[in-house]
Amino acid sequence: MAKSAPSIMKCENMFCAGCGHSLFDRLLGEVLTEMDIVGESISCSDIGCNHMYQYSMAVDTVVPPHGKMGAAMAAMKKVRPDKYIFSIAGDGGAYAIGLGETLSAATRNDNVTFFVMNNTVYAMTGGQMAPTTMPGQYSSSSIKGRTAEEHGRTFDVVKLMQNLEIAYLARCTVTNAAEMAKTKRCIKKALEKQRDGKGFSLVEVLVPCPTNWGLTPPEAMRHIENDLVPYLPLGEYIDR
Amino acid sequence: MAKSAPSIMKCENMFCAGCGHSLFDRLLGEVLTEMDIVGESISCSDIGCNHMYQYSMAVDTVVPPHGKMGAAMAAMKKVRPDKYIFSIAGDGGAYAIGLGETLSAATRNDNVTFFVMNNTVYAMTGGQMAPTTMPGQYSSSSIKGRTAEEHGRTFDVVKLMQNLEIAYLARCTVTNAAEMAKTKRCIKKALEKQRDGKGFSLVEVLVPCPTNWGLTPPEAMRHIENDLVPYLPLGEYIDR
Amino acid sequence: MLNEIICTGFGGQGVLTAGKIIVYAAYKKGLKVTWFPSYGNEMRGGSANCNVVLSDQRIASPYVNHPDTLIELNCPAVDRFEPAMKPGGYFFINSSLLDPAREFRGDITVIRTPVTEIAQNLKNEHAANICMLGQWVRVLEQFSKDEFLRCMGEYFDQLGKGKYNARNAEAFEAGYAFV
Amino acid sequence: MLNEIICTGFGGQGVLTAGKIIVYAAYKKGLKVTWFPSYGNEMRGGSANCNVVLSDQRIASPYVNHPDTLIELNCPAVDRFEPAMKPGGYFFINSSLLDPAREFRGDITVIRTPVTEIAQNLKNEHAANICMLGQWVRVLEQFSKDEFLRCMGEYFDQLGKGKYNARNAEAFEAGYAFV
Amino acid sequence: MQSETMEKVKVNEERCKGCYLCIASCRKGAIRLSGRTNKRGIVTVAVDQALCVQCGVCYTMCPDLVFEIL
Amino acid sequence: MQSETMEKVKVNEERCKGCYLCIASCRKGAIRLSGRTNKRGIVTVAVDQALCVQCGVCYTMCPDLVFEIL
Amino acid sequence: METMLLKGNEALAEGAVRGGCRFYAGYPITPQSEILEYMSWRQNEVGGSFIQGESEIASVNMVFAATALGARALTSSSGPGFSLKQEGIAYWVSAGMPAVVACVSRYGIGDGFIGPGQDNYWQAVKGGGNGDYHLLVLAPNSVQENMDMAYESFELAEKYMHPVLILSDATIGQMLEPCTAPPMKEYDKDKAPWALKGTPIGQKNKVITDMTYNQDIDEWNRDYIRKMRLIMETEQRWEEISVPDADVVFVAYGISSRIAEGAVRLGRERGLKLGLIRPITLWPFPRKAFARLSDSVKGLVTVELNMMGQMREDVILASHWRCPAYSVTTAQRIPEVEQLVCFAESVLNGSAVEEEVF
Amino acid sequence: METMLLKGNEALAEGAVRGGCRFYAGYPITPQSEILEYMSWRQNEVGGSFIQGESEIASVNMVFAATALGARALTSSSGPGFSLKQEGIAYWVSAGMPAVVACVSRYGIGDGFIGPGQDNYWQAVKGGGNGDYHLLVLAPNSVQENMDMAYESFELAEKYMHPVLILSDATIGQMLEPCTAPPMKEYDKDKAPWALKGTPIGQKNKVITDMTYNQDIDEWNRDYIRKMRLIMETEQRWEEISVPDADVVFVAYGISSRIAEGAVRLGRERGLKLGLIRPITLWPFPRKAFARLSDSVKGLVTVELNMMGQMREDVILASHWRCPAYSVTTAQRIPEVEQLVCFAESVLNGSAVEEEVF
Ligand SMILES: Cc1ncc(C[n+]2csc(CCOP(=O)(O)OP(=O)(O)O)c2C)c(N)n1
Ligand SMILES: Cc1ncc(C[n+]2csc(CCOP(=O)(O)OP(=O)(O)O)c2C)c(N)n1
Ligand code: SF4
Ligand code: SF4
Ligand code: SF4
Ligand code: SF4
Ligand code: SF4
Ligand code: SF4
Ligand SMILES: [Mg+2]
Ligand SMILES: [Mg+2]
Repeated sequence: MAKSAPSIMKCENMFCAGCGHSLFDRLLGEVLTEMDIVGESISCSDIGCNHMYQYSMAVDTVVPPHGKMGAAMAAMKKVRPDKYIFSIAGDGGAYAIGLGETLSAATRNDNVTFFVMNNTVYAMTGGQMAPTTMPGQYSSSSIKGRTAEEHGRTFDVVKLMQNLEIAYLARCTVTNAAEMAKTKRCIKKALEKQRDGKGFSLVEVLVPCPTNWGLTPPEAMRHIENDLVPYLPLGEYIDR
Repeated sequence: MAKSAPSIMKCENMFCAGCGHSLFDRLLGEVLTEMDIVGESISCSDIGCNHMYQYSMAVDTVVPPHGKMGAAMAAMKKVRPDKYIFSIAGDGGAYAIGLGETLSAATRNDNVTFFVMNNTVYAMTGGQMAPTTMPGQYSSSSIKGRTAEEHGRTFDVVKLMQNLEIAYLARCTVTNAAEMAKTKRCIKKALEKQRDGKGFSLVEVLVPCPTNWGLTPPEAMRHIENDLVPYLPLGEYIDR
Repeated sequence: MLNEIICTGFGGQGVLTAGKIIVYAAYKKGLKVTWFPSYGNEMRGGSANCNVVLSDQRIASPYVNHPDTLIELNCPAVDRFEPAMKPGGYFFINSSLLDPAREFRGDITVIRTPVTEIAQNLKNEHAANICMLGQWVRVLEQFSKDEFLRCMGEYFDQLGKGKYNARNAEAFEAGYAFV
Repeated sequence: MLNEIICTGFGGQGVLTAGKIIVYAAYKKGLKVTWFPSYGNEMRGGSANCNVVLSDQRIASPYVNHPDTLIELNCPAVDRFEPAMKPGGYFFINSSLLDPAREFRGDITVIRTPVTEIAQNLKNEHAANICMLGQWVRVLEQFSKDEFLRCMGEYFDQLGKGKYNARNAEAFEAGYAFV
Repeated sequence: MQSETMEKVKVNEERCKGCYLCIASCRKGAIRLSGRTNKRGIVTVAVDQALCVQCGVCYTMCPDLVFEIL
Repeated sequence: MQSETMEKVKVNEERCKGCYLCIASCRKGAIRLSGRTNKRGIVTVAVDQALCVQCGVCYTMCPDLVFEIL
Repeated sequence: METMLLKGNEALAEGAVRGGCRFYAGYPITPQSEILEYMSWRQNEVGGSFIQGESEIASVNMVFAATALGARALTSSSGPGFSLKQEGIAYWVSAGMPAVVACVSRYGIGDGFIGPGQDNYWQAVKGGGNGDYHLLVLAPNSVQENMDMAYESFELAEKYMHPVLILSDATIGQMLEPCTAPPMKEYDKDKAPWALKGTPIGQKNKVITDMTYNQDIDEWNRDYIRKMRLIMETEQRWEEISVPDADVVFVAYGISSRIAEGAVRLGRERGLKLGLIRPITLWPFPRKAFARLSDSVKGLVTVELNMMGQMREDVILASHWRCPAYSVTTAQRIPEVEQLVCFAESVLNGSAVEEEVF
Repeated sequence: METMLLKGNEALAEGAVRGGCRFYAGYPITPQSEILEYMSWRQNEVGGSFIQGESEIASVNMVFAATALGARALTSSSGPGFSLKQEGIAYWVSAGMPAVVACVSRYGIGDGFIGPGQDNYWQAVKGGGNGDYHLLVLAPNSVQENMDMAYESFELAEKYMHPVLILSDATIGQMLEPCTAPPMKEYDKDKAPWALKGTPIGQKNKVITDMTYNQDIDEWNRDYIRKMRLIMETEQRWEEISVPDADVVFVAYGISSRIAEGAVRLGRERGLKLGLIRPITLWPFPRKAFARLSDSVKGLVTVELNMMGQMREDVILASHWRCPAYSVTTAQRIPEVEQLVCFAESVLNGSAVEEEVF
C-alpha cells in the first residue's frame, strides 16, 4: 500500500512543526486528487495561519478579506456553478469576524463547502482568545483563563447549525490515524454533497496549534482528545 | 378596566397606518411602565422603520449603525450592569447585516434582551427582499417571488437559536388581542430573565408592514396568520 | 421655452405619477425633460412632490425653485409653495380639500378643480391625480387632449398597467370636462 | 556615546530576550535606550532579530543599519549582517553552529563562543542566548559582571520568571567564563 | 350596572390614521366610520357606546393610541 | 513475503520539522531520532526498516510529508 | 441605439448590464436601491447573477470573488453603506481586480439623510480604505452619463486592472431624463486573462490575493506606481463651459455642476463673464484644465453640497494657487442659480472671502 | 511619576487607562494586538471592562455604545481592521461622541504587511468614513508620546465632543523605550453630561444618535463647523528642530520623524543646514509652523513610509507653495539617515525633482 504526497502538494509548507492545518491540508489534497477534481476546484482562503495552504497546494485560490468566505463562495458558485467551491478557514475567521457571512451562507443553503480549522485561538496574530476558546483556557487575551461570566460562553458551531436545512455538518479531528481516516471521509462526503447539488456543508476540524498552546505537538494532540473532544463531540450531525 | 396610553408614550408615532411596529411599541411601553423600570432602562435602536419608536417613547436610547445592536448592547451591559439593556430591531438589521453581532451576543449569552420585529422585508428602504422573506413572496427585489433556488432558503431564527444556552427565545405576533396579550407576557418574561441574570433573550415578533406588502392593515394581519405563522410557528422555544 | 412645474400632495395621492406622465408626454413630443422626486422630512405618510422641467434646450438644473405651474392635490402644500411661484404662473388646486375662504396672490391664475370629488364620483378614488391632468391639459393647451391621452396610455402600457387605461381615460376626461 | 547592536537568530532562540536584557541593564544605568524587534518575512519559524540602541543622548532612529555590535545565535544571519557592520565592530558569534572554515572581514573583531554546546552541557538548551550575554559583558566591559547579573535578575523577576534566576546566572557565568 | 348610554370609550380622532384594525377587531361591531375627516385627511372612527362592552380590544389593537377605555 | 531489511519507508529528512508526531504514532516503535540535523536545524527521525510493518501511520501523521511508504 | 426615459439609478444599472456586467451584489440603502432592484430582474434576463448580500461588506466581497472568477461585477451603495465597503475596495485595488462600485451619494456624516450630498468627496477621492491608492473616480451629471459611465467602466477598469468608482448622487440617481442606450457588449468571462477557472494538476495554478505574498514587493510597488502615474496622465476628463473669456470660473461636478451651468447662463445673460470647469474624473483630477486657465481669471469658485468645501484643495493644487479659490458650500441644500451668480458678483467686486481650507 | 520600560503599544494602553479609560473593545491584528492583550488584564485591575469584540466593526460600535453611556472608551486596530471601523467612526463624529481610536499603522493596501507604514495618512486625515469630517489626529513618535497622547486623548475629545485618532505605527508600537507614567486620573462616568443613565418617566429622556433627527439641521451644521474651525485654530501642534536657519526642512511625523531627526543631526555635522518640522497633530495640520518659515528655505521635503507622498499636499497647502515641496517615499522600507541627507544635498544642488502630487 504505497503512499506518497498527493501531486497537488507542490512544495514544503510554511506551518510550524506539528501544526494541525498541515495535516488537514494533506488530507484535502488527497481527496481532491483521488476524486480527480483539482482542475474543477476553486478554493477560497481565509486570512489566518490556515491561509498558508496556498503556498503548498496547487489549486486556484481567491483570498478575500478576513472572514468573508461565506460571501465570497456564494458569488463564486453563482459565477461558476460547475466548479467545486470550497473554503479553508480558521475558527476566528469563520465564527467571529465572519460569523454573519458563514451563517448567511448556511441559512441560504448555498451549494458550497466550508472547512473550518478550529484551534480555539487566533493563531496567526499570537494566540488571542477566540469565541471557540475553551472554558478555563489561557490565551494571550485571557491570561487568567476564559470564564463564561467575563468572556461569554464558548462557541459551538454544531449547536447553531444542527437544525438548519443544510446538506452536511460534521466535526472531526486529526489526533491519530483513525481520526485522520474519518476526517478524510468527511472531506470527501462534503464535496460529494456539493457535486450532487445538496447545498451547504461544513466540516469543522479540531486542530492543534502547539505554538500558541505552549505544548509540544504530541501534547497538543492529547489536549484535543482529553479536553476539546468531550466538550465538542465529534461526529456527523447532518447528512442529507 | 380602564386603559389608556402608558405614560412613557410621549406623543404620536410616525409609523404608517396599521404598522405592526407601533403595536409592539405600545406593549413594550406598557410593560416598562408596569414593571416600573423606565428609569432603569436604556434602549438600543436599530436603523429601520422600527427605529421610529424613539420619537414616541420616552426612554434613553442609543442608535448605533444599522445592525450593530448585539455589539452595542454587550458594551452597554458592561458599562451599566445594573440597567435593563434592550434593543428594538428589524429583521434586516438583526438577521442580515447584523447577524454576526446578534449571534455573537447570543452564543456568549450576554445578559441583554433583543426584540426583533420581523416584517419579512426591509421596510424602511422600500420593501426589498430580506433573509426572512417567505418562499414565493414578492418584494421590490424579488418581483417574481422568492425561490430557494435563486435566493436561498428563508431565515428562521428559531432553527438557529434553539439549541443555544440562552435564557429565553420566543416568537409571537400582534394579529389580534389574544396574541397581543401573549406577546406582552413574552416581553415581560424576557426582561425578567435579564433582571434575574439569566442571560440572552430574544423575542421575535411577526409584524405587518401593510405599506410594503401592498395590503390593507386587516389584510396584512390575515396574511401573517395564514401565511407566516404556519411556516414560522409561534411559541416559547427556550425558557430557562 | 422653459416650463417649470411642481406637483405636490400627500404620499399615495399619485403626484409623482402625475409628474411622470407629463414628462413622458413632453419627451414623446421631442422636448428635453427632467423629473425629480422629493419626499418630505417625515419618513412615512408625509408629503411628496416632484419637480418637472420641460424645455426645448438642454436643461441645466432639474430643481424648480420658482415654478410657473403648480399642481396641488392637498392643502398644506398651498402655503408652502404659493410664495415661491413665478408671477403669471398657474396654480392647479384640488378644491375638494381647500378651504373655500383661502385667498391667493393676485399675480397668479388659480384653477380650482374638486378632483377628489370627481374621482370619488367615478368610484376611482385613486385617480384624482389623473383628473387634475385633464384639467391641466385643457387650461394650458400645451398638449392636445388626444395626444396627451395617447401618451398616458403608452405610459401605463409600458409599466404593464395598461389594463387600467379605460378607467384612467375616464378620469382624465372628467377632469378635462370640469369648468 | 552611541552603541548600535543587532541580536539575531532563529525564532525561539531567545534573541529578542537577549536584546531586552541589554536594554534593561542600560536603562537602569541611566542610558537612553531603544529596542525594536523585527521578524523575518516568513510567518513562522523564520529568523528573528532585534535592533538595540544605547546612548547618552536622545536617540533619533531606533533602527540599526550599521551595527557596531552583532550578537548572532545562528548561521544564515552571518552572511546577511556581516557586510553592514561598522568597521571596528564586534561580532559575537555562536561557533557551535558555524562552519569553522568561514572567513570574516578583517576590520571587525570576531568573538566565537560555542554557546549552544555550553548551554547543552548545562542541560539548559534554551539558555544559549544568556551564555552569549556573558561573553558579551566580559569582552566589551560596558557593564560589570555583577551589575549586569543583578539587572538580569531584576528583568526576570518583573516578568514573574524569577524562579529561573539561578539557572540563568549559571548560564551567564559559563558564557562569561569562556575564553 | 352602567347606564347603556354612558361614555365607555373615548376616541381621540386626531390621532387616527385610518388603518381600521379597530373595526376589524371589535367583536361587538361597535366601531364604525365616523364620516369625519381629521387634520391628517383621514376618515376617522366612532364608537357606538351602546353596543360597547368595554372589552378593551380596540385599545389593544389600535396602533395609534386613539382609544381610551374609561 | 518481503525481506525484513528491504526499505519499506523512505524518509525525506530535509522536510522534517521535528514535531515527533511520527514517533508518538508508530505502534511498532520503528521510528527514533536519527541524531542528524537538517538544514532547518532540526534533529530528524529515522525508520528502523526491520521493525516497520508498512502500516502507513507515519505517512498519515506527518504534517510535512516526510514519509513515503514504498 | 434605444432611447428611453429612465431614472438615473436605472440607467446606471442598464448601462452596466450593456457594458457586460453579469454579476451584481448589493444591500438596500436609499437613494441607490433602484440599482439593486433593477439588477434583481435584469440580471436574470441576460443570464447573469444577482445576489442581495446580507450586508454591504458581504456584497463588496462577493464582487471581489466574482471578478476574480472572471465576471464583470458591480456593487453599489451610499452613505454609511459605502463606508462599510472600504476594506473590500482596498482589497480590489491590492489584488488588481477591475471591479466597479457605484456610490449614489446622500448627505451627512454617519447615517445622514437620504437627500443628495457631495460630502463623500474626500472619502471617494483621497481614500476611504487603507493604503496608497486612488480609485478611478467618474462623476456623472446626468442620467445619460450614469448610463454611459457604467457602460464603459468595466473596460476602463480592465485597461488598468484597477477599480472604478462611479460617484453619482441622490439627484442624478432619482431623476428621470431621456437617455440613449448603447448596444449590448459581448464579454466572455472565460477570456478574462486573470480569471480563476480551476487549474488541472501539473499546470500552474492561480492565486488572486492581496499584494502581500506572491510577488517581490519592490517590483509590485514599481509597477503599481507606474500604473497610477499613467492613469493620471491619460484619463483626466472634464467639460468646460464658457471658460476662455471667463472672469470667474465655477468648479463643480455632479448635480452641482448642473446648477452651476444654470448660473453661467444666467450670469452671461446679465453680462457677467462666468465659466464652468466640470471635473468628469475626480481622480485623476483634471489638472490640465487648470493649467490652461487664462491669467485674467479673478477667482475659482467650487460649488459643493457639503460644509467643508472638500474639492477646493484639489482645485488649489491644480491651479497652483495662481488665483484665489473660493468655495460655495450649501450642505444639504441645493444651491440656487441666483445664489451662485451673486457669489460670482462678490468675487468680481472683491467682497468674497477666501477662507482657510479645512 | 513612575518610569518604566514599555513597548509602545503597552504604553498607549497604560496611558489610556491612566487617562480614565474604563472600557476597551478590539479585535486582534498585528502590530497592535499588545494593546488588546494589555487591556485584557489591565481593565480588570482598574475596575473597567474589556471586550474582545467579534470583529473590528463590533468593537468600534461597542465603544460607541460605551461612550454613550458615559465611559471613557478606546478601540484600536491597524490596516484593514481600521478600514472596517470607518462607518462606526463617522457615527461617533455625527453623534458627537468623545471616543478614542488608535491605529497602529502597518504598510500596504488591503491586508498588506505587518511592518510599519504611513500609507494611511489620507484615510486618517482626509476621511475614511462618509461625510464632512476630520478627526483630531495625534501622531506620536515615541513610546512616551504613545502614553502621553493616550493619556490626554479623552479630555481632548471631551473638550470638543469630537473623536480623537492616535495614529501610531508598527515601529513605535513594537519598540521598547523608557517612559514616565502620569498619575491615574479620576473620572466619573455618571458625571459625563451626555451619559445615558436611564431617565424616569416624566423627565426628558436622552437619545444619542446620528445628527439626523433630533435637531434642526442648519443649526447643527453651524455649530459643527464652528467647532471644527475652533479646533483648527486652537489645536495645531508640532515640533521644530533646527528650523530657523535651515535651507532644507524635512517634514515628517511618527517613526519617519525620528529618522529625519537623525538626518538633521548628521547633515549639520556635515555642515548642511537641515531642519525638521514634525507635525504632532495631523489634523489640524500645523499650518502655523509653515507660515513662519523663512523665505530662504530652498525646499520642503516630506519623508513618508508610503509610495504616494500622501502628506505632501498638506505641506503645499500649508506653505502656500512658497518653495518647492519634495517627497521622499520609501514604501515598506525604513528610510536611512544617509539617504535623507543625500536627498537634501540634491535639493541644495538643484538636482532634486518636484514630482506632480498624486
Ligand atoms: C480585517 C482583519 N482583521 C484582523 C486581521 C488580523 N488577522 C489575521 S489572521 C487573524 C486570526 C486568524 O485566526 P483564525 O481565523 O482562528 O485562524 P488561525 O490563525 O487560528 O488558523 C487575524 C485576526 C486581518 N488580517 N484582517
Ligand atoms: C449600513 C447601512 N446600510 C443600509 C442602510 C439603509 N437602511 C436603513 S433601514 C434599512 C432596512 C431596515 O430593514 P429592517 O431592519 O427589516 O427594518 P424595517 O424597516 O423592516 O422595520 C436599511 C437597509 C443603513 N442605514 N445603513
Ligand atoms: S501558530 Fe499555530 S496554527 Fe499557526 S502555523 Fe503555528 S501551529 Fe499552526
Ligand atoms: S413601511 Fe411598513 S414597517 Fe415601515 S412604518 Fe410603514 S408599515 Fe411600518
Ligand atoms: S385602529 Fe386606531 S388608527 Fe386604526 S382606524 Fe382604528 S382608531 Fe384609527
Ligand atoms: S371596548 Fe371592546 S366592545 Fe367597546 S368598542 Fe372597543 S373593542 Fe368594541
Ligand atoms: S512527523 Fe514528520 S515532521 Fe514531525 S518529526 Fe516526524 S518526520 Fe519530522
Ligand atoms: S509505516 Fe507504520 S510501522 Fe512503519 S514506520 Fe511508519 S508508522 Fe511505523
Ligand atoms: Mg484559529
Ligand atoms: Mg423588516
